[in-house]
Amino acid sequence: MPRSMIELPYQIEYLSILDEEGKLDKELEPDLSEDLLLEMHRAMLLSRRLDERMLNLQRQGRIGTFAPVKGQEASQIGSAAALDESDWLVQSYRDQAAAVYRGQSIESFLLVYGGFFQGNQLPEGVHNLPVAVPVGTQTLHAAGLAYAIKYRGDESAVMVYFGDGATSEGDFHEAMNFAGVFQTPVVFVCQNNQYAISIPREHQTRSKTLAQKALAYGLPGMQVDGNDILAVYVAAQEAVERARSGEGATMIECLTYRLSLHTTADDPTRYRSEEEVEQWEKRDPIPRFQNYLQEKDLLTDQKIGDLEEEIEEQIQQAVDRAEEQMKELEAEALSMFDHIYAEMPPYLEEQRQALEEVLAEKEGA
Amino acid sequence: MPRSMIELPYQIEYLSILDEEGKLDKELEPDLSEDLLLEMHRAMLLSRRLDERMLNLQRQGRIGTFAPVKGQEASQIGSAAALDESDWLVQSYRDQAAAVYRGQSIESFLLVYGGFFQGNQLPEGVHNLPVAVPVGTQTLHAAGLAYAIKYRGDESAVMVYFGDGATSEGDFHEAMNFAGVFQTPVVFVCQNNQYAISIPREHQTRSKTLAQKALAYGLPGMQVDGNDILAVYVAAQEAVERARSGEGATMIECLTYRLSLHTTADDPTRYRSEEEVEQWEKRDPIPRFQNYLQEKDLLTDQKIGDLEEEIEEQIQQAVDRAEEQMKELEAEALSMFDHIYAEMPPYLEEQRQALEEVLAEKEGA
Amino acid sequence: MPKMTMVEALNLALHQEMEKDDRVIVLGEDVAVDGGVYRVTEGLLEEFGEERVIDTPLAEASIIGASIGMAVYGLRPVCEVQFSGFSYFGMHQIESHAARMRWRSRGGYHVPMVLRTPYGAGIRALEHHSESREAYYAHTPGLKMVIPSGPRNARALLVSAIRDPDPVVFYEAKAVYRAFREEVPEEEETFPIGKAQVVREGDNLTIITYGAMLQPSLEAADTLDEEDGVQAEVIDLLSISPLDHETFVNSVNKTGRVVIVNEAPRSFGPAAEITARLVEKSFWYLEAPVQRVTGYDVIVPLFAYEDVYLPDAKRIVRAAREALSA
Amino acid sequence: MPKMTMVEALNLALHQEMEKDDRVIVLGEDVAVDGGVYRVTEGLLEEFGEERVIDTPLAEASIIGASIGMAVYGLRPVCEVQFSGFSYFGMHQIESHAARMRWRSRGGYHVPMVLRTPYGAGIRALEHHSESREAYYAHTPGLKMVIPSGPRNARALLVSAIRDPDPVVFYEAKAVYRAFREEVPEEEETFPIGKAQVVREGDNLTIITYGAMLQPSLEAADTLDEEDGVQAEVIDLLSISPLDHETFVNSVNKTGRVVIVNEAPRSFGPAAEITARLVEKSFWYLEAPVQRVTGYDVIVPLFAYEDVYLPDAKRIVRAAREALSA
Ligand SMILES: Cc1ncc(C[n+]2csc(CCOP(=O)(O)OP(=O)(O)O)c2C)c(N)n1
Ligand SMILES: Cc1ncc(C[n+]2csc(CCOP(=O)(O)OP(=O)(O)O)c2C)c(N)n1
Ligand SMILES: [Mg+2]
Ligand SMILES: [Mg+2]
Repeated sequence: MPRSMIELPYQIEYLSILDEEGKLDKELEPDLSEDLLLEMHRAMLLSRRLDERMLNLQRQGRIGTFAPVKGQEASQIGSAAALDESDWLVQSYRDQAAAVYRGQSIESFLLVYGGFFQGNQLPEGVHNLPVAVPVGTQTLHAAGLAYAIKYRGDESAVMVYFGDGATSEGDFHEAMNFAGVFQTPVVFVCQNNQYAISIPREHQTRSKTLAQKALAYGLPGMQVDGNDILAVYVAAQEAVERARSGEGATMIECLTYRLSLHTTADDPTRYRSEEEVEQWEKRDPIPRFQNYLQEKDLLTDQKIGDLEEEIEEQIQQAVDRAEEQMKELEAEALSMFDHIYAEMPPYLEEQRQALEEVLAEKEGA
Repeated sequence: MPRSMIELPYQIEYLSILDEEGKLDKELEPDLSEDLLLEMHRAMLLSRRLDERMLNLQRQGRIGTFAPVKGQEASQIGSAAALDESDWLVQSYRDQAAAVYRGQSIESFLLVYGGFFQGNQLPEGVHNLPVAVPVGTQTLHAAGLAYAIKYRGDESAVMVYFGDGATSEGDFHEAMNFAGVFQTPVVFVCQNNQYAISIPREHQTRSKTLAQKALAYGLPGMQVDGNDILAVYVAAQEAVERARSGEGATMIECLTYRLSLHTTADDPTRYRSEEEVEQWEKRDPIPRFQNYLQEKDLLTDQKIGDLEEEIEEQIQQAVDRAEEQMKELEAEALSMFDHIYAEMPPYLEEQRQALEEVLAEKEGA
Repeated sequence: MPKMTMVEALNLALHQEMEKDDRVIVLGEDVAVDGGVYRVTEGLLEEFGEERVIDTPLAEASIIGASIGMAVYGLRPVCEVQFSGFSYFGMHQIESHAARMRWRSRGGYHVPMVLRTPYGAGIRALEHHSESREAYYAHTPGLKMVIPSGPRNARALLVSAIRDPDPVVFYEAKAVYRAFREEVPEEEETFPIGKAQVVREGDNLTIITYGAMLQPSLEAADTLDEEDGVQAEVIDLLSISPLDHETFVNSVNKTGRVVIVNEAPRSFGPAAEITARLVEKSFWYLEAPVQRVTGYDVIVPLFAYEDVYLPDAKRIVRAAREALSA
Repeated sequence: MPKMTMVEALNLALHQEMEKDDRVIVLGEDVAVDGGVYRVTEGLLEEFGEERVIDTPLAEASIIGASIGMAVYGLRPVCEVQFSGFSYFGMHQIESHAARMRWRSRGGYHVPMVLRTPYGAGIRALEHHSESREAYYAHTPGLKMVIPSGPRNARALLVSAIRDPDPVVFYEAKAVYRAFREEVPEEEETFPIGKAQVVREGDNLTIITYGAMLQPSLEAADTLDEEDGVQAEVIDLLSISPLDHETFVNSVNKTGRVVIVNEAPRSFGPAAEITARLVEKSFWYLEAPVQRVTGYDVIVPLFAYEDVYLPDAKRIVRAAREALSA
């Protein structure tokens, strides 16, 4: 075949179930339990309110910089909901919605963003990795974790989150390739929220979709409406199944939008228009899903009102606990020497003592 | 379109013109001048003989480790021949065939592999970058060079060589993406010689072709018979044209084979079978092209014999010159302090003087 | 002379150099439309266009690696890595190529690039946003490593770095970015790379420091003056590599007592090299052990404890008294 | 006891640890089918299978990054980077994650991985195959950095490194790989990480060194004995971090004179930290300036001049005489 086209094993699929007008594709509608539907709804709402509260706290100087989830709740909760407890979630810095859904406490995030590393201690049995800030790096941990799971003959899957920007990093490439070669049970979930700080998706890469990057690794890739929690759930569920059954890795691109700031240090008006944001506000994943649940008679305005109150209370309690803990922890600066190594080497012990003296002197003064 | 396939802008093409049986696809046969055809033939033969000679020198301990080209001559010469002098070649450590074709001297390579960095000095006007050993890294230099060319409004193209193994490195990914986003005039030429040291191509990545990796960056990718110099030339020529005319980057995967050792430190019998090597010997690019030229009456056995002698003589002279230079350079150890910076900082000057004393003492002893 | 923050002064340097020399181009994440997350590159896009002020994909190795290619072609790329904590993504490009291209090509090509990157703690940031790893670069032959301490020298050094024919890693102290203003002349100023500066004279003790640590060092010098009647000479290194030992050796040969202050972790850090040079050059003048006041050998804590982590005037004074009492 | 090269001794350690503990797995480029380019992993594939002895794609960041993930899941990956000159490709994974996971998770996860990698000059190799950049790793909190000097301690230290609960960068001197044989017991031996060893006793001078530089240091000690009647104490650090200053401080407090030998470039290199510790701990015992005998601050030359570049017994003797004459 002197000059011919080569056929590739995969094509890139697009999936949407509940569209932004609220139109439902009945044939694709997943059969989910009432409990799960309401749990997902609650988790999205909790994340939204937590964002708002944290923004407030940040503006008052009570916590530092953080990255709001707003707009991406469906991408996170829809995908995380496809995981079992024994599966692993490898998160980045904008994934509080999923992390809390998977069992991390709200106050742990408040502590971390309040400047206390103590918040990063995970509860027993929660198989999340702590927040990875360096973009894209966590994809490799996921690939390795998944290799270990496979080696152990365990049946868990690993899900890893990253952004549109992260697909440009070499680590993403290497992780996809590693997962492809060793057919490890990873689900690569790209939250394509259209921006990497100020850089729009189109400027991040010339490829038409991010999902098609999977083709470079001989892996299946799928693009879904990331503001449609049903579509996200279905895609994630399929990918998790693939992973658990030994068929290897999948990449899912969730088309979504960051409705808020990149972080609290960011001013998005410098790089995007109000109109664009308004367009995407109409696609907000929460009202869309809420309407769906109301039409299914699973939610009423009254129930939503109660839920909002309950969530407010939950957050308030977490804030109170966190602030109390922060006050207590203030005096624990010496803990910066903990957990550098399993055992403290002598030179560190010396430095720790030196700091102890400095602190004692300050206290004395 | 709730669940649907996404159409991608590019597909992956395969190209072959003169196949391993010597069958020529007349329709695709490029119209090349007699001079160019003979020049390409000579360059391939020169490289083959140089390989043999260097292997000899290495076995005698007269030079150190190097990486033979054998088997990949068509991939290198076919692609390099598509470049003009004003274009740039960014090479790796197995690209002597192309580098010499583009004007680097044989003795410069002998010097480098003889342990003398002085060999890396390029002749005026030769737009090659020196050998880059760290796999894949050079692809980024090519992307940046090409950006600069575009910025300057110059019409040159940049061609960068790398192996099948190199496609696994993050740098390759980042370079392709950079070139895609900025539509820089680069031709990415992958010499897929089926192995990265002992790792076979199939174990390097799960993708069916390497060429399809271009899809991840929204770039055209093409797979060619890399032992068919006509196919390589045509593909390269098209890609160089694309580059020069502002249409951006292309990736070409040359399917070829390393007929010799990875480097002189390698024992390929540990990881591949004799049968496999024999299979590929039948596809040797040189006899194939030689037959083509003979059928075109551009070469005769007599002419080939003369050419072989001429090449032997050329190599011999280079070896003589190189060995002479090495002898002279032996006393120039202090030159290790040169070219670290444009101007030698005082602390280095001090170290240089210290070494001078040490050397003087040794001489004295 | 207008009074400027370090951010404004760096911005001025970039504006002026880009105006003067069309080989100078700026690239990095969010440097164009957004003007850089610290606004150091603000306004450059508007003035010089997107071909010269380039928002790159999110990939540090490519920012650095592509800059090397650009520099080889004759441009003078000033690339930004958004935080120094992410510069290790391109460490292989820096070590293997930026630092070696001149050497490898025997002077045929060179890499006049500047890698600008904010470093250091003190601004209540996230993990990876507070490190000081200048020692990695200072230990790498073929690189220069510069760390200004204030608006005026930042501007002058950035101009010099851009004009330098060799690759310069240029650390910008986040803690200094907007901490204070200084008069910065509109007219061009440069400052030689590889030269330190005596910023306060004194006969009793030498404090050697740089970057964000200059301010607490000066504060400590004031305290020592007021409370101990001790005159500390304070040396601002400005260049970490080449390291100008002549300047600090001269000082120590006069004072005999020395405190070195850096916020990087202590072990295998900059203060070690400074100590070693002093031992080589000033051994017979040293009247007391050299005191290192540095970051501890721990991960820089999240911000609740960063003030405790960072060397401050108190710790410097303490160390000075130690040196003086020996 | 069989006499082994360092390659064989390392291979023995891997075999035995893999037999004992199924958490131990080996990964890297060409480590399985090929047995490693230096054959350190030879025979492991045959014995333990391809799930435990993994030929990876050609990508160092992924070798290191995936190892981190494996370690978090409870495995004990021993990954190989084919040459230390290519380990910077994964510097961000090392600095940002391997070194921090324990800290970040407050002990919830840890990364008991070993990064094995051949380092150093002396074997007529290509560019990037002769560097010594242990200072990068030693300067990074959360990492351990180990460099054995011969077959027996290489085996013992590798076993200790594999069992260590924290990430260990394990440099293997190419120049020592097959340079000589030593008796290595079949029975298990370990050696504590963070401990140095006095390998030759002496009262007049201390030579502090490690890795491939131990041999020329011992040679120099012999020369000093024969030609000068000087008894040099030679200390083999074995661990660069944690650095066992107690051992060398004790020695220097006895001898008062010291030569430090490392093949890394001088500036900001290991000898600087050793000097600084001595200044802190042994200042009043030092009778002469500390002498650093190191690689020069240049790119390691291609092999024609590598013997000139590398510290050798002559240069060490020279420096020792300098120290003794002060
Ligand atoms: C390696 C690295 N480079 C730069 C940064 C600074 N930074 C933080 S977030 C971000 C943009 C990430 O974009 P994307 O991957 O799309 O995720 P998003 O923030 O949109 O969720 C950048 C550049 C970083 N954290 N890590
Ligand atoms: C970054 C890096 N890692 C490892 C090596 C050691 N090494 C040299 S060549 C090679 C294999 C390269 O394979 P490929 O890219 O297919 O090129 P080929 O040698 O087949 O031409 C390896 C692993 C290197 N030079 N650079
Ligand atoms: Mg994004
Ligand atoms: Mg290959």
